[in-house]
Parts: sequence; C-alpha cells; structure tokens
Amino acid sequence: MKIFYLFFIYFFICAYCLLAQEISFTAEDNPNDDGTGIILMWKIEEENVEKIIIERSSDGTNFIEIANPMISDEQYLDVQDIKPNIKYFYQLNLYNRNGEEIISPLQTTVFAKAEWFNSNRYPLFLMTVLLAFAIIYYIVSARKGKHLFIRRISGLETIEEAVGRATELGKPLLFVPGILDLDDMQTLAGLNILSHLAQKVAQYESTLYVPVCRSMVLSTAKEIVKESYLKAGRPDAFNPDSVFYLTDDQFGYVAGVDGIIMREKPAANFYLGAFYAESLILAETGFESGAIQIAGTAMPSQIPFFVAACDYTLIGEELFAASAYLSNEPAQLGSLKGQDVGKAIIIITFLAGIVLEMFGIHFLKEFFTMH
Amino acid sequence: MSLFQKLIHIDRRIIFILIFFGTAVPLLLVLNLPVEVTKNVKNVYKMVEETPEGSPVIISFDYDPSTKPEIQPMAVAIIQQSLRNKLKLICIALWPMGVQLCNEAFEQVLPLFPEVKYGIDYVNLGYKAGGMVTINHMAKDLPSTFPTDAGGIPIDEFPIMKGINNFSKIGFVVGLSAGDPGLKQWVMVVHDAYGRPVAGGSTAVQVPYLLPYVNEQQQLTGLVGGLKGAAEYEKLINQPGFATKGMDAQSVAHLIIILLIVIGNVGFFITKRTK
Amino acid sequence: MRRQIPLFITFFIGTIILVSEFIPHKPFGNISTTLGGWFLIISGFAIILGQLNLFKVNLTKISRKAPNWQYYIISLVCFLIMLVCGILWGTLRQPGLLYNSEGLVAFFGLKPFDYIFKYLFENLSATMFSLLAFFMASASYRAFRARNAESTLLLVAAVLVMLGRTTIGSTLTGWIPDSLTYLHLPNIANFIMEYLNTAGQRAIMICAGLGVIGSSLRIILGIERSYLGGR
Amino acid sequence: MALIMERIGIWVGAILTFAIFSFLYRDNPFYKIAEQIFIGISAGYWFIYTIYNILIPNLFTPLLTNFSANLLLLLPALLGILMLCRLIPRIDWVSRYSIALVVGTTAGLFFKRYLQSDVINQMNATMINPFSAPDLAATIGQLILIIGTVTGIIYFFFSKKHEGVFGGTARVGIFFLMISFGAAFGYTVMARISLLIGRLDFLLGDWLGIIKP
Repeated sequence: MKIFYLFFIYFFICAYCLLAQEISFTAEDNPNDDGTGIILMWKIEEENVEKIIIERSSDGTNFIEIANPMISDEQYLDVQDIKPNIKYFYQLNLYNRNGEEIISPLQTTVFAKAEWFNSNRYPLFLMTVLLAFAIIYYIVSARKGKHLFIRRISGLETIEEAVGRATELGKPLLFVPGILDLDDMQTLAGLNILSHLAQKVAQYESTLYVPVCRSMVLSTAKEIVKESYLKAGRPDAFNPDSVFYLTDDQFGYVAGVDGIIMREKPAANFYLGAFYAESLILAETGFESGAIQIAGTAMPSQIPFFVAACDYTLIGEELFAASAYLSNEPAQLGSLKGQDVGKAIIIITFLAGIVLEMFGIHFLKEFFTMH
Repeated sequence: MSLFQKLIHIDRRIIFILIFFGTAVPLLLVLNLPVEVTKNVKNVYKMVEETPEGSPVIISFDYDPSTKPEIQPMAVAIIQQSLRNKLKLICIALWPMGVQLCNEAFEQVLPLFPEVKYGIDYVNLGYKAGGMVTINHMAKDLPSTFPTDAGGIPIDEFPIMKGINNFSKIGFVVGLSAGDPGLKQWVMVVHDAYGRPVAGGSTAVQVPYLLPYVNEQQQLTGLVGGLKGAAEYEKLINQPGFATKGMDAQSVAHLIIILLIVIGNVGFFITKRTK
Repeated sequence: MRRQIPLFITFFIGTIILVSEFIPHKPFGNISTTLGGWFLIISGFAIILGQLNLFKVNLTKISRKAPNWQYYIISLVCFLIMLVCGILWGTLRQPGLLYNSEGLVAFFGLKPFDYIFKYLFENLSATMFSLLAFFMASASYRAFRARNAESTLLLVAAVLVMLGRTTIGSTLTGWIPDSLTYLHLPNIANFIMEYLNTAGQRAIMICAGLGVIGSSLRIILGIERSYLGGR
Repeated sequence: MALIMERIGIWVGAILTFAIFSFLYRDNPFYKIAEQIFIGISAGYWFIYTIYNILIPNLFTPLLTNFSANLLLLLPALLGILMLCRLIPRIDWVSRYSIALVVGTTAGLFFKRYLQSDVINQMNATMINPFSAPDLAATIGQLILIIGTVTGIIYFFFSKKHEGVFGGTARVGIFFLMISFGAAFGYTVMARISLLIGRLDFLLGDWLGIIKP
C-alpha cells in the first residue's frame, strides 16, 4: 500500500511539474516574403529536455524531420520547399538526455502567405520614389528647354589658360582618355571634355596629341576632334594622325605615352577618364617634364596620386559634372540636378536626425534603420 | 643647376635600387618590433570566436595572385581559427583564381587539423561570375547557384551542405577581397538586404573605402586591412606567419618613402624660392 | 528592332528587379530569382567572349604582321597550352577528359594546369603588381609636392597614416606616458582613419552612390544608351 | 621527381620575376615575353574555369540530365550564344539582346542596393548624438565626422555657386576630402610595399633559401 501511495505522490508531482512547465510551440507565416517561409517559435523551460526535433507534414500524418535546432534558439525559419497557401503541419518532439521522448509531440498548423508589400522596405521605397521623381522631373524640364544652373568646375577654367600657354611656347598638348573602353561612363565624360578642348586648340591653332588604347575609343575620339575643328571653323587644320592607337596592354600603353611626354614635352597634359595603376607613372613623367597637368577620374584609388602630382584634379563626381556642363545634354544635366536634390534631402534628414537624437527622440533613426 | 635641382632630377633607377634593398635587408635582419592589435581586427576575431560550434559559415576568396602576399595570410589565419572553433567552412570564389588560392590556403592549414574532412567540415564550391547579382541569387537559391563543388560533384553528396538553401543558416560571411566584386558587394547584399553578419579582410588599398561601413549598424562587423591587419590577426590567434615576418620590412620601406617625400619637397621649396 | 527591343528588355527587366524588392509576391519575386540564374550563365558566356576576342585580336595582329607581332604568338601558345592541360587532365579535384592521370601528377607533384598556375602565373602576376612599389617610391620623390593647402594636408595625413600603421610607429612613440596617449602614433592614425577619413569617404560614398542611382535610372528608362555601342 | 619539378618550377618563377623587373631598367624583349606569357596563361585560366565552374554545372549538366525540367535554361543559353556573335562584325548587333538583359539586371539591382547601403545606411550611420560618446576624443571625433560628412557632400553640390557661407562650407569639405585621400595614399603605399615584400620573400626564401620559413 505504501508503494502505491508513493507512486501516487510521484505521479502527482510529475503532473504538477508538467503543468508548471512553460512549453509552447507556435508557427507563423514569415512576413514580407513571397510565401516561402514559416517561422516556428518555441519556449521550453524544462530542465529535462536535452534535444528537440522539428517535423513537418503537408497531410497531418506523414511527418518528416526538418531540423534539430538548439533549444535556446527559440525560433527557426523553415524555408525548405514551402509553397504559399498550403496548410502545413508541424510537430515538436522533445527528448531527454537518454534520447527518450518526454511528452507527446506538440503540434501546430500554419499557412504560408505571399505578401504584396514588404513592410521592411518603406524607407527604401520612400527614397526610391523621391529620387526617381526628382531625377525624372529635372530631365524632363531640361528637355523642355529649361535652363539648369551648374556651377563652373575650377579645373575647367584652366583649359583655356593651358591652351594659351601651349600656343605661346609653341608646344603641343596631350590628352589621355583613360584605359577603359567606351562602355565606361568615365571614358565618355573624358571624351566630352576632349570635344571642348579640341575646339580651343583649333581656335588657338595649337597641336593636340590623343594616344588611345582601345579601338572603339580611337574611332570615337577621331570623330570628336574632327567635329570640334569643324565647329571652330577650321576643318582644314584637322590632322587625323593626331588621334592614334598605341596598344591594348596597360603597361605597354603607359610606356608609349611616357615616350611621347619625354620626346614632345607637351605644355599641358590632360588625363581624363578611367585610370588604374598607370595614373602614378603618367603623372610622375608629366611632372618631370614640367607640364601643367589636369586630371580627372572617378577611380577612388587613383585620385590621391593625381591630387598629389597634378595641378588640378576633377574628383569623382566632378568629372561627370564637368562633362554635363560642357556637353549641355539635358539627360546629364537633369540627372545631376536630381542627384543634387537627393543630396539636399539627405543633409536635411540627417541633420534633423542628429538634433532629434540629441534630445533623445529616436523615431527618425528608427524609421531608417533596417529591421 | 643647383645641387638640389640635380638631386631632384636623379635617375629614377637609383630610387628603384634604394627601395629594393631597403625592403630586402630588414627581411634578412629580423627586428621583431611589437605588433599592436586594433579594434577592427579584434572585431573580426571576436565574431569568429562567438559563432556557435558547428555553424556553417561562408568564406569568399575574391582575390588573385597579384594580391596574394596581403590576403593569403589572413585567409590562413581565419581558416585556422574557424577550424579550431569547429565551424563548417563553405568556401566560394567570385574571382576564378580564388579557387586555387583557397586550395593552397587549406593545404597549408590542414596538416594541423588531421580530423578535418572534405565535404563534412569544409567544402570548396568554386567560382561563379556575376558579382553582386550572383550574391543576390545565392540569397534566394543557393543550391541552384552552386549545383556542384569546384570538382563537379553534386552538393547533395556533402553533409555540410545539407539544409543550406540561402543565407538564413549561415553564421557569418567573411569576404577576402581585392576589389570588385568583393567585400562591398557582400555588405550590400548579405548584410544590408538579408541581415546576416559580414566581416572580412581586404587589401590595404581598399581599407579607406570600406571603413564607412564599419559603423554602429555593423554593415561590416570588422575589417582586417592589408599586411598589417594580417599580422595583427596572426598575433590574435597566436600563430605568427608571413605577415608578422614582413612587418619590419614594411616599417623600413615606409620610412624610406616618407624620407623621399620630405627630401623631394624640401628640394621643391628651395628651388621655388631661388626662382 | 536593333535598338528598340534591347531598350525595352532593359526597361522591363530593370523595373522588375527594382520592384521585386518591395513586392515579394508572384510574379515579381520569382521572375527576379530566375533572372539571377540566367545572369550567371550569360556572364559565363561574356567571359568566354572576352577570351575568344583576345585570341582573335592577337591572331589578326600576327597575320597582319603588326609591330612586335612575334610576341603575340607567345600569348596564343600559352593560352592553348592552358586550354589543353585543363581539358585533358582537369584542375584540382576537377577531372579532365583523361580523368585524373595519376602518373602525371606523380611526376609534377600537381596537375599540369595547377603546376603552370602555381609556378608561372602566380610569380608573373605578383611581380607585375609589385612593380608599382618602385613607381610609388620614385613618384614620392619626384612628383608628390605640397604645392598648396590641399596637397599639403594630403601628404601630412599620408605620412601620419604610414607611420601609425606600422610597427615602427608604435615603437617610436611607445615611451609616451599614458596621460598623453593620444599622441601615440597608432592612436593618431586610428583617429584619422575612424573619423576624418570616414567623414570624407562617406561624403564621396553618398555622392557616388547617388551618381550610380542616377545612371541606373537613366539606363532603365532608356535615356542612357551608350552600352548599346556608339555614342 | 615531384621535388625536382618543384625546384624547376621555383627557378622558372624566379627567372620570370627578373624578366618583369627588367622593365624597371627599360622596356625590353624579356619583359615583353614575360608579359605575353602572363596574358596567355591568364586568358586560358579564365576560359577553363568558366567552362568547368559555370557552364558545365549551371547549364550543360542540368540540360543533359533532365532536359524537360530545365527547358527554360535554353533561353539564357541562346542569349549567351548571341553574346558570342559579337565576334562576327556583320551580326554583332544581335548581342545587344543579351547585353540589354545584363545591363537591365545590373541597373535594377544597383539602384536599390546602392541606395540602401551607400545612401540610406550611411545617412543613418551619421545620425548620432555626438555627446553620447564615452570620452572627449570620441566626442570630438563624432563632431568631426558629422561636420566632415555634411561639408563633403556640400562640396559635391553642383547646382549652387561656391561663394559666401556656402563656398566656405565647401572649402571645409575639400579639406576633409584631402585628408581622406591622404589616408588612401598612405594605405596604397602600404599595399604596394606588401606586394614587394611578397616578391622578396619568394626570391630570398623559396628561391635562394636565405630566409628560413
């Protein structure tokens, strides 16, 4: 009889323990996705449980193991072959240290849903709409003939001065359009500036050398220089050999341009386009020959060397701005103006954010923080 | 021509010889100056240390032999630490030459870990083109981006790849990067769109451009920069290697360059004044 | 047909990829995933195109006896050797047509492809870029001048960073007492990198980022067409 | 035998290293030969790896093993072949279809990723209360960070003349840019020297065996 009592008490304690334990298992649709994720959450405050296994079924009878996460993870994102709008059954099996199942598995069901809008992306969406609107608005108004003001870029003012000096000294000018092909925006920007430079050269009756390392750049640059001479009213003075191809190899090209600098000693060198390691070598040789040097590139790692060794450097975006300024193309001007609006929005937002932060108000920062 | 002008216009080949020997001599005479560990390197170390045992992690080899002296020591150090902590390494490459360099790094490390098995503890999934678009694709469907490993064996045959469909189970991504595509693209996709931690090592050239990502949002958890960063990492895992060995030569060469800049500028000012 | 359809493709795909960020629902989500897989394959072909183009250009140079044409034969031969080695014996774990050919591996210690890569290519590539150390030294001496306030600031920051980021920096100022620890060279370098450099780089990053956004938008809308060739 | 081949490999590597270094004296045939070997091997390497690591696993194997399930892959395959048509000048325009897909995908992805990472997140990272920093140095640093970022962006503002207060702010901005270029300069020097150290380690260690590993 005693044994019976003991057993009874033991049973009672066990039952009490089980009731007192916080064991829960829930499943939810993973928000903001295309209906291919389900979040499973559990809470187990029971010391006996050593291991858990999650199983899944789409019919409620045949369960397959999908994961054995750590108990302390407290959640698991199931993304294995989940399809939207299908009912899934999940069960959580709990095991003790000896690998025995402690209680019968906990079950739950859920549907995965595809959302129409990802609510995590509101800030990105807001900025996308604002920027796209600003850029498109200004491009359209520039096309309609509205004048958009772009400030003068200081490096550009020296172009005329350099050409003047070259004429005075009777020395040529050198223009290097970078080492990338026409599909790079920097090369195109450089060529836009070349068009302006060539006009000035034609007016002053100076000589210009344009060595290039890409065949596509060669034909385009030739056309541009020819056109500039035509615009300046001196098509007869155009020498087609002034634009020439050296080689495609990076260092071979540098050696070639170096040779020209040493032999011809140009009065001014222009390096406008995309550059890699050759920036350093060109700028050094040019400095050594005593030329005025004007450089411009958006290659971040080459800007420092140009700044240190050249007289004027168009830094990054300035190169594109200079090209837009000179070419007067509505698309470029409008886009630049739209981006400026973006800069203004950003400065205002983050200054506001800083002030709010100083007063301990965090909502603006919270809004823009990714969750 | 004044003495200074002559000095400024000396043949550049003399400077070439100077820097060659200036770097070679300290390699022979070891000074062993102390290496100070910086915060950004420690952050990478801590991230690897704090990742739970058995977590799958991605190491991306986005460099080629031209920057091997800078990045290979980091690769070796990070692989060692990860294997020591029993992490599962999934190695990939966004630059084709990274595949071979990954292999070389493992060849160097594996003798220390005889129990580590290919396919269970680490795998080399090989090279994929496409840069950011491909990383973005991995985030949605990793098995279809990498149907096989670098040797053409289907990934279903590797236990390490079981259940890994995207970045959700990945402990962290370490990018070893020499340019584009590289760490910047990993930050943009894996951290900024999918919220998984990204850290890495890069060439010294890239460090200044990557530092804005090291902020309180932890776009980049940490950054090991150049040979100095690699030496710091070697110190943290207590395994001095190539980077530590090169630090003396690095210091002396820096001094030489600084001296050259100073002399050049002094000459420049004196000639300017005499003019 | 030659211009309009590509422009439409760019517009259609660019918009879907952009919109799929906000609308994960069908069809945007899955189209953009499919496109990612396609992109990988097409990039593969683009790389093949690049290598074949190099082959073609070199072949033309040789056949036209362009200046230095003899050298281009060398690059063609090396290209073909790599191709043959790769196809016949494979690379690393990748078997080739003749499978793994243990005999050759025992002879070379590596597969022929890997042998060429390890001993020839790695050395060539690393040396090519180490040339820059020499050019850097000579430019430091002969061209980098503190000609105005801007370049002075640049050079001073450069010198501080160069000193602070080496072991010699810590040794030089290692004796500084704790109260003046901010004068310790590595700490100065850290301060420059963490705040001054980050400020400048962040400004560039934001502006360049907006530049990328502007040009992406122009491309999607078909305003920027230079990628189609011609100006 | 493998050991002998390793020695031979190291010797060839050393000879090629000197061939390239000879460019420092002046451009010469040895350099040109080494350069062309470099270009040839590199092209072959890319070719082989693209075939083995991309085209075979991601295109050919799925098509050969399960054609009907992967029918859709024929489209990128076709676009890839159109891409190769660039080699034939007469029909090179067909490659525009593939380029359009590549450019469109990149433009769409770049737009949102750059906006998120390089614009919004950078803006957010600068929204800090500078006075919350733990010590004086950090407070000064954070103030500098804020001022530097604002003035730096103002320098790149193109639709207003740089004069008056605005011009002054832009001038402060350029100083910050210069310091960051200085930092970049220092780090680039560091990187290039490291590469030279790598080479010297090969010559003095692997080749001559003067420095022990």
